[in-house]
Amino acid sequence: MTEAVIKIKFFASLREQVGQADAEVAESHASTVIEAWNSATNNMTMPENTLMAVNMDYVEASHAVKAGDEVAFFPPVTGG
Amino acid sequence: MTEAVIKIKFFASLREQVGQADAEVAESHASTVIEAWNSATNNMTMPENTLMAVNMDYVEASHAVKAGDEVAFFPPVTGG
Amino acid sequence: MLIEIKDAAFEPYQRLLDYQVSANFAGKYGATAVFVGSMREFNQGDDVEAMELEHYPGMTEKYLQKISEEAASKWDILDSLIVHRVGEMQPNDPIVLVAVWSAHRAAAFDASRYLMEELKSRAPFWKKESLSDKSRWVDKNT
Amino acid sequence: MLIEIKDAAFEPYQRLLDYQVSANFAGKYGATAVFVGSMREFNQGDDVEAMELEHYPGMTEKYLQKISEEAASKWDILDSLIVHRVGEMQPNDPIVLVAVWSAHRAAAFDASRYLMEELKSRAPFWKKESLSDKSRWVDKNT
Repeated sequence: MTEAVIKIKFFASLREQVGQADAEVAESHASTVIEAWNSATNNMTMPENTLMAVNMDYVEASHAVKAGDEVAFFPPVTGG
Repeated sequence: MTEAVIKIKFFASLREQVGQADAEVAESHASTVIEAWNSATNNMTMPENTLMAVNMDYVEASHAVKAGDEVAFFPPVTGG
Repeated sequence: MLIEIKDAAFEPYQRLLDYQVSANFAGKYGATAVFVGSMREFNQGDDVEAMELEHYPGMTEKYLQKISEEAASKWDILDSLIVHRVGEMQPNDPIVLVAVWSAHRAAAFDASRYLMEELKSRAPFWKKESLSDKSRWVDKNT
Repeated sequence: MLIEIKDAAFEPYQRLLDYQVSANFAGKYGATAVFVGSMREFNQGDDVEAMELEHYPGMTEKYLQKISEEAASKWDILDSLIVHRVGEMQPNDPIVLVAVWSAHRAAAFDASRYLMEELKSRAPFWKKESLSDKSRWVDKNT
């Protein structure tokens, strides 16, 4: 069932450190953002200052996630 | 002797009120900016907020003037 | 209010001229405040030969729209434009254009600076610099 | 650092493009802050059909130079440009262009705003508006 997964994205230096740009986590493996990170990265330590977004809004690590959500992890932004 | 006069300039609304753009005042008739105004305008009352410059630098009404100086009177500036 | 993400070089002042024609607000504004950020050929003491700008498609547009709406609610402005480059770029290339139009200057000055500060802290863009011997991610905004 | 007084219409963004080519500082600046003041077709509730901008030749240039030097001493900027229109103008005509180039954005933002505020309070320019039935001097800056 494709609906039962959480989509994960990594950007920039974090994408390189994690070694993947995209991942999927079963809903049963993660009920919060930090649990989604742990599942997608095989419990890699999250770098300090990592930013997190759910469905393209900034959130905290304790934010709830559910199937169908897009969860993104990235380093501090440096545009402009 | 052209060297013995103070050159006077009026700008914008003040030029229209005074009725002249340029004037000359004999050095013997004015030792300060306000005396130059009084001599050039035949003792017209100076409008509030009038700005004064001697040789293109802002000054106060009590500033000294001498022959060869260019003394300017104008209303608040409105450029930009 | 317009947001554009460009994956090729753009000329900010030409873009402004074109935008002003299309926006059809001639005579309505007395103030235009513009900021252009461009790529320097040096950073942190090193020569930079090229740069790659990565972004998060979708979230980028969402946040640029969000900060544009915030600026429009905070200040009395007529319009705003944000153009941001992504992809491979060379020294001197424009990276970002922010422009704000208003009747009087204070709103345009305040809003344009707000847009830039918020863009720098919240819009998901990341710079990777190519030096002569290596590449590196820029790790914080200055 | 350049000061220009123009007695005919000018296009500020084209002037910026030309200036940047002549200034030969490509790749040295990361920030350009620009302000353009232009003539609105209304003021104080009235339609304005035309405007005359008088100035004090000599003192104008002296004060624009003075405030440009003050900005360069207060902030770490690479260059600045001020262009100001005088004479007869029509609604939507650009009146003033201020541009500041710097390595980082704070100096460009601060210096460009300083130049505009000082220009508005110290540079000897005066506006006279033509309405449909009369003309009037603008009596204070907003």
